[in-house]
Amino acid sequence: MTNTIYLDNNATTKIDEDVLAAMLPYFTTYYGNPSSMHTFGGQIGKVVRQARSQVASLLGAEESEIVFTSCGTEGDNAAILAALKAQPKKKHIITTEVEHPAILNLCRRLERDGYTVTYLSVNSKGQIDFDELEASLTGNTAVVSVMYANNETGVIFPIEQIGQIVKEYGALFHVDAVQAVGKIPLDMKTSTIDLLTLSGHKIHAPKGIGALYVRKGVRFRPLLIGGHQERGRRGGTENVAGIVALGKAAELAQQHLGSIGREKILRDKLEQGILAAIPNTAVNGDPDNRLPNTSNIGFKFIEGEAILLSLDEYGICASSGSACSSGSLEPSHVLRALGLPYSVLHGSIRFSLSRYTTETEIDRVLEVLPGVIDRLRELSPFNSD
Amino acid sequence: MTNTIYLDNNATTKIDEDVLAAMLPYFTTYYGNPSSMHTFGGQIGKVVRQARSQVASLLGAEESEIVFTSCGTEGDNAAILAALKAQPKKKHIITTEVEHPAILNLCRRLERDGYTVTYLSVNSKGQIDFDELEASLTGNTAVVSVMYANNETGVIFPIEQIGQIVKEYGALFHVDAVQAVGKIPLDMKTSTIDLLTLSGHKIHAPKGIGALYVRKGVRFRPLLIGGHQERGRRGGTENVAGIVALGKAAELAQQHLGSIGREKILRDKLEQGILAAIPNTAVNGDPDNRLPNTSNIGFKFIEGEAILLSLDEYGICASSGSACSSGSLEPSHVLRALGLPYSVLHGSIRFSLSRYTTETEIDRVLEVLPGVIDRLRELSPFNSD
Amino acid sequence: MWDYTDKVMEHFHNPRNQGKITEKQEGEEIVTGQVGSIACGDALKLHLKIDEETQTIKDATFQTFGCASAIASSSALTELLKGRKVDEAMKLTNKEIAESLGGLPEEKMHCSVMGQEALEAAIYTYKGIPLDDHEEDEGNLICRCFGISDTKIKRIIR
Ligand SMILES: Cc1ncc(COP(=O)(O)O)c(C=O)c1O
Ligand SMILES: Cc1ncc(COP(=O)(O)O)c(C=O)c1O
Ligand code: FES
Ligand code: FES
Repeated sequence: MTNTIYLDNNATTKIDEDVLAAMLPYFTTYYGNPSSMHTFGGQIGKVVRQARSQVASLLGAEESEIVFTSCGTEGDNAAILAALKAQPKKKHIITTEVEHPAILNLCRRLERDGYTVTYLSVNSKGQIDFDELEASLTGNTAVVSVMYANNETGVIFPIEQIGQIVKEYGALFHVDAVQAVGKIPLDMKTSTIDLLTLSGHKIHAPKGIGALYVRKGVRFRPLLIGGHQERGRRGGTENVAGIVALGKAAELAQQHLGSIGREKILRDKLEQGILAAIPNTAVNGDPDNRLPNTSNIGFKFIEGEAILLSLDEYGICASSGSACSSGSLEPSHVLRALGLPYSVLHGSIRFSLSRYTTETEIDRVLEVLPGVIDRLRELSPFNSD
Repeated sequence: MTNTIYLDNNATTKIDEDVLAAMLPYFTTYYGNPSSMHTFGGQIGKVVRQARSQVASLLGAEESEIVFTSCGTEGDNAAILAALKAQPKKKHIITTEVEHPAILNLCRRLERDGYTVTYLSVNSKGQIDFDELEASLTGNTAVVSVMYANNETGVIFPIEQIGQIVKEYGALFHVDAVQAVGKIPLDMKTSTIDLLTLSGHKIHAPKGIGALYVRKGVRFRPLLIGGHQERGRRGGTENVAGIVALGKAAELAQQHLGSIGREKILRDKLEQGILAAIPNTAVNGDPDNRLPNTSNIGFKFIEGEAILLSLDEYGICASSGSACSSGSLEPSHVLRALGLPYSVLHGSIRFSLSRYTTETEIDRVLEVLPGVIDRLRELSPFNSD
Repeated sequence: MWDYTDKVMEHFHNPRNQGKITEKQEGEEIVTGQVGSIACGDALKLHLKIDEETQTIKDATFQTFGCASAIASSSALTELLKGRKVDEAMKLTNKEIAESLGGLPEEKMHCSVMGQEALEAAIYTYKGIPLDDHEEDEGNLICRCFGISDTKIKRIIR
């Protein structure tokens, strides 16, 4: 196989070598259970505490506000369900049309269980309308869940402005920050956010670990009920190696935030290069309010899967829609929500960079892509229109 | 610190070196997302399939019957809640007094949500009464959940006899086999079990991965709702490295089942040695129907934590009660359910072996333990009575 | 695992003044204060040898059934008591016991309460004062051993 050019970092990321080094001892050497009444296990409690403090620090949170989970989906589910259980009389949920399936599919399930859900629409830039939000909020609204940044387009929501409005109505505010963490600075101390989800494998920690921020004072009911782990907020023997890895990854992410501009420069080079070299292309979403690593580009008249598989021949990894929905044949719900014309909708590709992305890789994509698009367009019946 | 003698394998286990080797490539080399539309990620699907087949093989199940989870607690929670959602009209649950907190605390929560729960009592050997089971079963019983083997005493329940009775009443049958898997042979093909939970870190795979067996035809509703992963049965990006590790661990566990007799011989040597050398001691539970690796011994007149911390000085790791309850001050609910006299209840210690346990280690425990017990008994006001 | 101080572990592994007091001279009295039971999982017998004339505790020993912090608290208590006047000893609080050990985890504070109550029992016995129960206590039972509630513990900790 050719050298892989991995531009699918919003789907999942490579584990940082330092993260791997940090977690390795907890597999075969310090494999004890932190709940144990012997030094061999008990000493693990300390490293779990350290990791919790590293994650807290990345968010500007306190250690006691961090609950380790197994993934972003668990965090999203746990947050929404906890918010509902904490306010059993309120039966209304507000979210957006462009959330991840971990929120959207849960909300659909909750509708069948008797809750009412408002799915806020977005405009062509992927932004919600504050008036629609305010009109939807009532005293019956238990929780408002809005993602910090969209996984497909990278569009960033004005979270604190939204939070201000939410707080006026006494609802809890959950933010799916799976894509934002490590890409934009967050500070819970000055935030309106009550609950925030993050996932390790998007920030160079392994799959199978995540965390939920729960603001002090917010009543919480666990999703996984079992032992006293995580101070009763998440049962199950602690995934020690994963927790250590997430801690280290959080520390590195915090350091990296300072040099995220490099990623943006490469992303812009890629995007500008594509737009300049290939006609009938456009950036999807909001070019200004965007994650620095994400570019979602629509290639008219052709179909995404065909583009991806062609790029794959060159070892270039990108995606159409989220990894979670790309098993289906439907065009992405996020792009549909933007109201994109059909000619673009099916031919949109997400490139997502990481701190490992090099300029050589970007150059290679710019070298290869025009030919790929050309070939596919030649096959297309719409091209000549 | 002295060399560790780890006799706490029912709490958690060391990761097998082969398991670690199998999982390592999936951290920094093949880190792709199996749902992706490129070879780099897509190829991961194959290894997930292989792991699924390894786990299925250990259980005598089919691949499509295995759902990967993040731990035993998630499996237990998911199984019970799925069984309830599949039969929304039935509002009764049967379980035993000696289950793990992942079942017991969930059931207590469900009682507050309007379900009725029967907690079957156990006799002094830790066995339930079939008549009590039959008297409790009604057409309203949605699920019966009985553990295969108890984590504290190692007592094995007659699962298939129980299952026969359960099936007569049309209830679903869930078995928490977290402690049984890899220690006794299981075969779902000839079993009455509908849902079965296992956890990786009890069989030399890492913490943070587990699996749930769901019999073909049993309706299942996911606990974690999100993407289409696990054929819609468990959302969240697959913990690829963990899944590969669990697959390998399952394969090794299957091989090891043939030589489990060695563990039993060491366990018996330890137990006989203790009973012979130390007066006023007794084996808790059912000496005959027991996991081959577990011995729970009551030392009269002294308290468990004091014993554990004394053993810890010699690097010997054991536990009192389950690791999950040892954060609390209560004596173990399992031992209380056996109706043990108070003089024994507080001074009971679990030794649990693994395939790594050596005869030298057992000899060392037998050398050290009598002195430890003696010293503590000298401090005790009850000793002289 | 509990976060015990080195001092706690040192007292646990090398307890001072364990056992009973059997010998006494003229003018000395031996009394015992007992709290807890085997049912509860913690019990303490505190033995004091008191010089009748000076009202001074000449010797203190213990027998404890309980966890590491119960054993360490008992051991520390006997050290604190030796040489004290009876009336001074009466004022000893469980907090002082815990402090002499460099502190105890909050969940384990009641182990030091056991020491203070055994002391109270011993001195009341010595003075012939009847021992009262702890029935007036409300709140959640934390230590079933003595019927100590969380409210009482919070009161004592403060
Ligand atoms: C019988 C039993 N069930 C469930 C569990 C929970 O497993 P986990 O810690 O992986 O959540 C355990 C172990 O802690 C157990 O022994
Ligand atoms: C915005 C967003 N939320 C939630 C998730 C789910 O995270 P995980 O795959 O760790 O469950 C993802 C990624 O898949 C995501 O991009
Ligand atoms: S033609 Fe292949 S997905 Fe529709
Ligand atoms: S005396 Fe230490 S736990 Fe009760």
